[in-house]
Amino acid sequence: MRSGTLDYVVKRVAFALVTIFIVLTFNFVLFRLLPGSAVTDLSRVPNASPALREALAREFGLASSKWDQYLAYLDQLFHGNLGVSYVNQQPVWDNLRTDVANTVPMVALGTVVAVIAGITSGLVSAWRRRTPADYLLTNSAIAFYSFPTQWLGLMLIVLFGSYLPTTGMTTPFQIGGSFWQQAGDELQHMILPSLTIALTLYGQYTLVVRSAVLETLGEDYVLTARAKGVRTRRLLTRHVLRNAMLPIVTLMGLSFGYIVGGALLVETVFTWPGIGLAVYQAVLQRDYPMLQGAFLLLTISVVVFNLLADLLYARLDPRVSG
Amino acid sequence: MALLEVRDLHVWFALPSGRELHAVKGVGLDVERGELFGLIGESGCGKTTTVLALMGLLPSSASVAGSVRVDGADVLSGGEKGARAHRWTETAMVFQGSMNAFSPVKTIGWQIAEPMEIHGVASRRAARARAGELLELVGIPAAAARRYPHQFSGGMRQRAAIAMALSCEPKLLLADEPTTALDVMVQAQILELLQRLARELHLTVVLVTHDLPLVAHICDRAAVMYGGEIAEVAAVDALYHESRHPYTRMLFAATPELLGGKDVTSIPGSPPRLDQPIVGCAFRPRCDSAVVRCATDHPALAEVARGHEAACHLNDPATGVLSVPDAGQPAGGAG
Amino acid sequence: MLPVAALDADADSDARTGGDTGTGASGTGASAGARLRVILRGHRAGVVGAVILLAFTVLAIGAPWFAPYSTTAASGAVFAPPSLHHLLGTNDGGIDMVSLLMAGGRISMLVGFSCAAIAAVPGLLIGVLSGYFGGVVDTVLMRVTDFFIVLPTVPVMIVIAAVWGPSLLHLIVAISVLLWTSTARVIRAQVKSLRERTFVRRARTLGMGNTRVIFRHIVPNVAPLLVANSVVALALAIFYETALAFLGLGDPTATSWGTIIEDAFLRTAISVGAWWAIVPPGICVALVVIGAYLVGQSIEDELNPRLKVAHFSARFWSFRPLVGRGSEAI
Amino acid sequence: STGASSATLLSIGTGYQVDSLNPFVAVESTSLAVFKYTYPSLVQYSTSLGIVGNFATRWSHDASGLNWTFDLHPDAKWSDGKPLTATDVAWTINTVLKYATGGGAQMATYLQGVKSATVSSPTTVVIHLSSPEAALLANLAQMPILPEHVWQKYATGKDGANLRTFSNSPSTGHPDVDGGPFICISYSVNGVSLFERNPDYYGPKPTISGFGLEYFSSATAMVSAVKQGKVDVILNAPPSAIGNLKADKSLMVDTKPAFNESDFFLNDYAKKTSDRELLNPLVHQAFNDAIDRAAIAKIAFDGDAEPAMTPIPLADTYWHDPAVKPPSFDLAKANALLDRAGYKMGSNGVRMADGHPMSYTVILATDELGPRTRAFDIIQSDFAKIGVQLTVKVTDDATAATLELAPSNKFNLAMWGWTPPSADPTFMLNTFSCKQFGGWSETAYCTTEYTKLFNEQATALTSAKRRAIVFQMEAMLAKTPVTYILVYENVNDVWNKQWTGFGETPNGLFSPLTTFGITHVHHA
Amino acid sequence: MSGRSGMSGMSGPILRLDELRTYYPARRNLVDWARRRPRRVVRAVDGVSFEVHEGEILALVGETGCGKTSTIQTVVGGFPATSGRVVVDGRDVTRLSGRRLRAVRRITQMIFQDPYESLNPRLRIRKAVEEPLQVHKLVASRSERRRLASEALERVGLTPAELFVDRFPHELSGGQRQRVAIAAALILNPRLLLADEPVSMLDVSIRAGVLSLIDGLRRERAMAVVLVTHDLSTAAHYADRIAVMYLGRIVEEGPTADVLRNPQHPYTQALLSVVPKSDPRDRFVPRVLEGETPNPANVPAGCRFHPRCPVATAECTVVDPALAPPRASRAAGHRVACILTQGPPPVEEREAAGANNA
Ligand SMILES: Nc1ncnc2c1ncn2[C@@H]1O[C@H](COP(=O)(O)OP(=O)(O)OP(=O)(O)O)[C@@H](O)[C@H]1O
Ligand SMILES: Nc1ncnc2c1ncn2[C@@H]1O[C@H](COP(=O)(O)OP(=O)(O)OP(=O)(O)O)[C@@H](O)[C@H]1O
Ligand SMILES: [Mg+2]
Ligand SMILES: [Mg+2]
Repeated sequence: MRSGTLDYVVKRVAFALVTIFIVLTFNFVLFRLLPGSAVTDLSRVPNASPALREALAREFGLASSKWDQYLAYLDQLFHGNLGVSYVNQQPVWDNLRTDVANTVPMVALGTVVAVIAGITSGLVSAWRRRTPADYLLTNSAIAFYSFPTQWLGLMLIVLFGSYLPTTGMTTPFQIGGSFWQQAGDELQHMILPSLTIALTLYGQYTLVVRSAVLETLGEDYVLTARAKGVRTRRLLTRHVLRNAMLPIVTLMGLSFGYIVGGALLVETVFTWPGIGLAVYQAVLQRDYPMLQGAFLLLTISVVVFNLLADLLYARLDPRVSG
Repeated sequence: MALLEVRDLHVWFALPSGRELHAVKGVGLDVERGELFGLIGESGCGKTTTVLALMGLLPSSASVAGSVRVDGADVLSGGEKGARAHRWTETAMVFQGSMNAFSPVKTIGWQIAEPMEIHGVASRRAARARAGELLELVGIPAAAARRYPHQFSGGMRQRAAIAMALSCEPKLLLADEPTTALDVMVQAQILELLQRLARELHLTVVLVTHDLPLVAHICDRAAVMYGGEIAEVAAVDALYHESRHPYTRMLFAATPELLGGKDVTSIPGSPPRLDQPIVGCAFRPRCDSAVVRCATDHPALAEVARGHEAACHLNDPATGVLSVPDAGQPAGGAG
Repeated sequence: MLPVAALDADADSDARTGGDTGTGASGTGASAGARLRVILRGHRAGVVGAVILLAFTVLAIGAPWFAPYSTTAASGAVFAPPSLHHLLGTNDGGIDMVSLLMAGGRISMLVGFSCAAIAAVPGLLIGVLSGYFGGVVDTVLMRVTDFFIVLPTVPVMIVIAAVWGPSLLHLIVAISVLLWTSTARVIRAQVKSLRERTFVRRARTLGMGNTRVIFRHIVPNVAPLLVANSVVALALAIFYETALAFLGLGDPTATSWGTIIEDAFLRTAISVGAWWAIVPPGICVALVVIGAYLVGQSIEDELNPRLKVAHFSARFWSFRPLVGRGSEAI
Repeated sequence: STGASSATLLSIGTGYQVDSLNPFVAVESTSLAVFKYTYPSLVQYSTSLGIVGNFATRWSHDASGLNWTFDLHPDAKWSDGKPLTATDVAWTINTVLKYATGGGAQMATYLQGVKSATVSSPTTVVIHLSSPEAALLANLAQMPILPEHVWQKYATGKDGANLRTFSNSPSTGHPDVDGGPFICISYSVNGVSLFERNPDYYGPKPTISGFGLEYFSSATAMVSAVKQGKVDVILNAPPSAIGNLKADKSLMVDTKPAFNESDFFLNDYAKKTSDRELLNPLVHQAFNDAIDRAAIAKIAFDGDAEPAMTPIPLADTYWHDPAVKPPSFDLAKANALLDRAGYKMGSNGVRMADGHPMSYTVILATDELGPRTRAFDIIQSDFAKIGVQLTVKVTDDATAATLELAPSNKFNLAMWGWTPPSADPTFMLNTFSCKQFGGWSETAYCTTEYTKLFNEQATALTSAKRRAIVFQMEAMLAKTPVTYILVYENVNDVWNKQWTGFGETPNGLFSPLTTFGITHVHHA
Repeated sequence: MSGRSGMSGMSGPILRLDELRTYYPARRNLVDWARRRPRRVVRAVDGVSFEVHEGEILALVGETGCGKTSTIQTVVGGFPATSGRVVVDGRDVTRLSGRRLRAVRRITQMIFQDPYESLNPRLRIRKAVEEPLQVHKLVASRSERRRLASEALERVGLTPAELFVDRFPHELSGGQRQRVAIAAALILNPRLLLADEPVSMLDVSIRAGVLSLIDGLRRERAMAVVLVTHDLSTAAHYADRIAVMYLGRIVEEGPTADVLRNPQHPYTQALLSVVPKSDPRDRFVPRVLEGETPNPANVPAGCRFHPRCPVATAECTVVDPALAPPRASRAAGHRVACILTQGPPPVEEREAAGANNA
């Protein structure tokens, strides 16, 4: 690794770490500044006496000073402990683990589809600039970009609800079945939620890719490549796309935060038992430890993805290494 | 038969407003094998457009008419696809902003080897080896092939661009202001290189520049362009000493000399707008010796001496006046 | 002496100023109106966008006067399909959808405009300070901005809205808090390049103070960019408002397009087939977002003329045989 | 949509999660219903809301009413084959009591007045009370009996906190140790939980092989699912979908008055320092007359509710006093009452009380906002006509609770709702007793007379006598109302007509009251 | 063209640089930081001294990156001087601040290379020209400001001014823009004009117009001009004196004719040899220097030119020569920084030079 690259990597990683630390603190502050403090919410316990509430408050460590709580919180986090859900008294991490496992394939499928479709159509519409194909692709991208995610999901239910499953991850009461049957079933359930994510992202990605490609098409090295006799396909992929990938990678890294938000809405619409739905439930139930844990997880994953995007950028762009 | 034969070349650009910009207006050129040919003119007069048209490299908004023959083969009539077959194997090009002529994410070696691979001139392996040799040829160590463009200085990039242009052993090399962005000393290095290569490889070179002295010393013949047209074509010596077009003459007069000590006078006004039709001679508004006829008649390029053509009514005996002051021996010379 | 009406026709000056030299209307003689017409012609999409935005703004402002029915009392049957009386039918409470959409637009546009306006302040401030002063100021401000950028927007808004409880004000603040980052970044980049532009350097060597340079030379030059970003922020705010409302974090006492979608969703408009209760609010949001996008994009295209050239595209130059002229020249 | 193996599997869609499988933790009514089906309880309700046996076959008490003896099913077994006996009953009761202020607090509410439990034989358990408790059986009907051999290791320490940390959910391949008609074999909060028939169940064997509960985060999806036959039953269909569902020939829509009620209430705290006009009985009556309950039921609740008055819901037929009727909506009368109270109408149309305008903020908790905000709109416009200006403040539940529940008591008016946990009137009546100040009393209503009656009914030994006292209390609350019960909501359970044999209750057909809801369901 | 510097020598120089140094801090990477290497610097200007007198044009020429821009930017305060003195009209601006500094700034004006960039695209021409007056709060009344602006525009050949004042920069050609920039610089009646490659972005055909304008103005108002250019022909044609810069230093300086006809420094000689001549018949034997443009972050020891010098000796690698009169030139003020050519001229030549000077 050249010293420039090392420089860059160390800086990016350090920044990611600092960001995560700030996120941790922000997270703590945000949740300790809530009105209707966590203690009052223990009034969920019917007929609770003040003594009991106090006991519970002690159990959740809410009685000590904020600073001690903060240290305890960091200590707990350091040991991988995100606290205990108010609602089901289970460690937040245990609750979230399955949720994350459910969310990842659905979101990943949608994102991958969106990336592939977005890059293709962005590339094609930039290359076919000012032709009917461009107008079609660009306008549909703008439309998909502008539809509210949850609304788009609902529309898909309207359109495809009778052909494809619209709720949950599996056919509820199908017991047994081979692994492949189950996988096929899960994939079927995944189609609509993933499609919703894919479509919203598709719009955004197409527009981003289109403008990145347009900008690249104006670069002199494209003219050079054309002068060299490079054919269309190679020119578009090796020269144009390869360079346009630089802004695209950065923007896609940034769009991870957007994906997380979209996943939340999509999971609510399709009752996909993932982390988004968990956040939704936690909001409804004021399950602050869950909300806090999920929020932390989401934020850190966004930071990590941005970091990965940055590192990928460094790999793609030799100029980074100075 | 000349290596490059251009006949009545026109290029129009469709503007967003719906209008058309007539950037090249009936240019005709003959460049002989092994010749170093210069194309001079002010900014915006259509030099780049002309050389791009020679390779069919125009943007989609352009439409072209006329014929371009390289080594007898028609480049333009087959459209982009037809033109592509001639690119780099017959005609190669060195661009002005060599800084940007290389993709920043690929190594120099890769980019030099690419045309050899895609034209089937050499296998991938051979192409890489050849890329190193080419770099050596232009005075860069072969090992530098593994480096990226941003790790090269401007001069090195320009040399690499030349190496890249030579990769498929083209017959014709088009160099569009190859030294404009460079420092004087580096410019001298590059010019020396071009001259050497032309000599050693029997290359035919078309050198586009707005720098008169440069053409004077590198090229054998040169064409002066004005407003999308050729104003004058001649051997460089004739251009300077027996110029038959006021524009050429005024252009020389506007160029300071290191030790000449002549008066330097600028050409008043600015070049014509090419998106509007021009009646008469395009240079008339700025010309110091325009006559009445210039306002109405468009002067055609005509032979005024052996191997010397000019598009000026003053050369026409019918105009009656033929007193072209010689820029080479300025009347009010150095004080 | 240069002729008065001289006008550069060279490609260089085109690229630099993003001007439309060659279109003929930018000359001295051209009136402002003609110039505007030329600009508008190059930005048809932007004009369409502006018209959409304007129309929705007018409808929002005029809602109390234009709305045909009350938005709190039933004026028809539950989920009555579109008819002459109710052009878009009624919702689950028998309330006229057209009236509801207009009232909803009022709140949604209010949220949009407020958020865009609020977010423009830190966006401009941080962008200008960071870009102009650079150094430590830049580092600190940009780290702060980066931090806000990596925060996942919707979850943060959820948390903030959940923390403070649902109200329009909280919603606006929650959305604005995260909306300024892209503006700040874009403006910073622009200011950074402006700062190195010769006319700014010239102003500084003239002895002009920083404040004056910023207000006279920097801000006017980033203003179009700020407008472009704010228009997009407006759309995003409306977009986020629907998301928060959908999650039950909107202001339940203020009808917005978001709460209309939420209501329709909660109250099963879809499963009973009442598409008219759920499709139109989504379309409204989409139209505003599209309008804003088109306007923003047009402004940016105008500012970034690099997009005007493409050295390569699916369409190629055309070969035009010369009719009647042949090769008589030469 | 389901394979052959699930032919007798009943799929149920619900909009409420099973929040936990641990009875010390769970609060959602879906969870409590699950416990009814997976754990034994001594007694339970019948679908007509009478108390019938469950694990207990017979019960009796001595003359003092302080010692109750329960005879239990013999030869009962837990699902892991271990014997299910009186020891488990006594252990559960004694453990809950031991940790009543710690981990057992939640279950302790079912053991009001209970002192201890003793085992007199493997099939006999005796429960000892400290004072007579009229609601004992109703309370016991809600209390799940847990397997001692599974739970005892969590009943440790000073506060029994571990009782709450045990997740009690089946891990793959290891079903829960259950003793009710069904065994939980898989569990997912936001997904599907599956329950299988318990072959060793002591009572009448379920007719279905099992059931599944699917959680829907969207009512839309839930309604679509039942329409498309993806689930057999949906619980609590939203009112707006009822018309459409009824039109579907394959579906049965069962609309029944439920225990749920929506209310509008004021702060009656006697020692409050501001807005004391709200303590004026004339105001209480005027407000009562100015609420258009019929309009609220029709418009806000889409007609899927009944106008209400007494806090004991209509569905609770035995305890609901039919004589206490909602007043007729009468703005003139309300205006007259306020005039009589001396609160003059100001020029701006708002009455002045003790020098300040009668202008109040109404606190609205966010849960189930839709109908309630519409109800507020109606009340607001009517109150404007009697010179009372209302504005709304929406808060989340926790904040609303903080504001409304004594001792903070920082509000004037509020809207919320109740769902009584059982058919016993104690819970609802209790919310108006003086000793609930600081507990469940929202209004801080407190009269010695009422409290006396409350104590009397709580210890009444015959239900007839108790009923008379309860009716007296309902009438009393109606006379100077501080809580205006607006409507009793309906419950709309929907099922596919290929099924029949559901046992419905006012809590719906999947309720914590009884095991008869779905145990005997079969194909039509 | 020689003989134009007749006005110098009457009073003190209007601009005097005295061992001026301008260093830019170089970015330090992590490895350097970890190894505690000292922060490196870019020695863009590394000990430059020269004088410019009233009515004189001094051309500053040299390769790209040799520090021309940095030098004049330091004079106008664009960059802080690291050491040395910048004396304008007898006052050292590196020690001035506040009002006194502004007074000096007022008489020092600058023209930038890029006419397309030097005007704010959103300001009308009038505003751009008036701006210096406003900044220095020289004229209170608006009408007076307008009058001065029109006057300045007409002075640079934009007549009638009314046709230009209300236009935006993009409505002007490059040459016109550069004239506007000059007008804006002239409105303060500067005594020193610093022009950083004022015509290199302009077309050959109109360069002469702008340069003649500057030339005319300095004659008419005895303005001193520092003309930065990389085009030796331009320098030859317009400057009274030429200073050749190499890697942050002036390596040769003297009257134009002397430097051109009798270059002493090997670098100057090489530089002159590569300038192509318009006449194809002129002898053109470029003596092209090998190697890359040098890097001011890494200045070689000894004579900074020695690595590229065709005639360098062993001594050159250790001795860093100062400017001194060359042995082989009798011209006054001709100085060179090369140990191989320095040295006192023969006595008779010195006398001749002295006589010439008087
Ligand atoms: N893609 C294009 N679309 C429209 N007009 C164009 C395009 N490219 C060039 N032109 C116009 O065509 C004319 C000739 O341009 P060209 O680039 O060939 O000039 P040039 O002589 O190479 O100038 P320079 O010295 O500035 O490179 C100019 O007026 C220019 O504005
Ligand atoms: N702000 C800066 N920070 C760091 N280094 C700089 C800065 N400005 C200039 N330099 C460096 O200082 C050296 C001298 O630059 P300067 O611009 O003065 O040269 P120049 O002679 O004007 O060159 P050119 O002919 O290209 O304009 C160069 O190596 C340049 O890279
Ligand atoms: Mg060109
Ligand atoms: Mg410079």
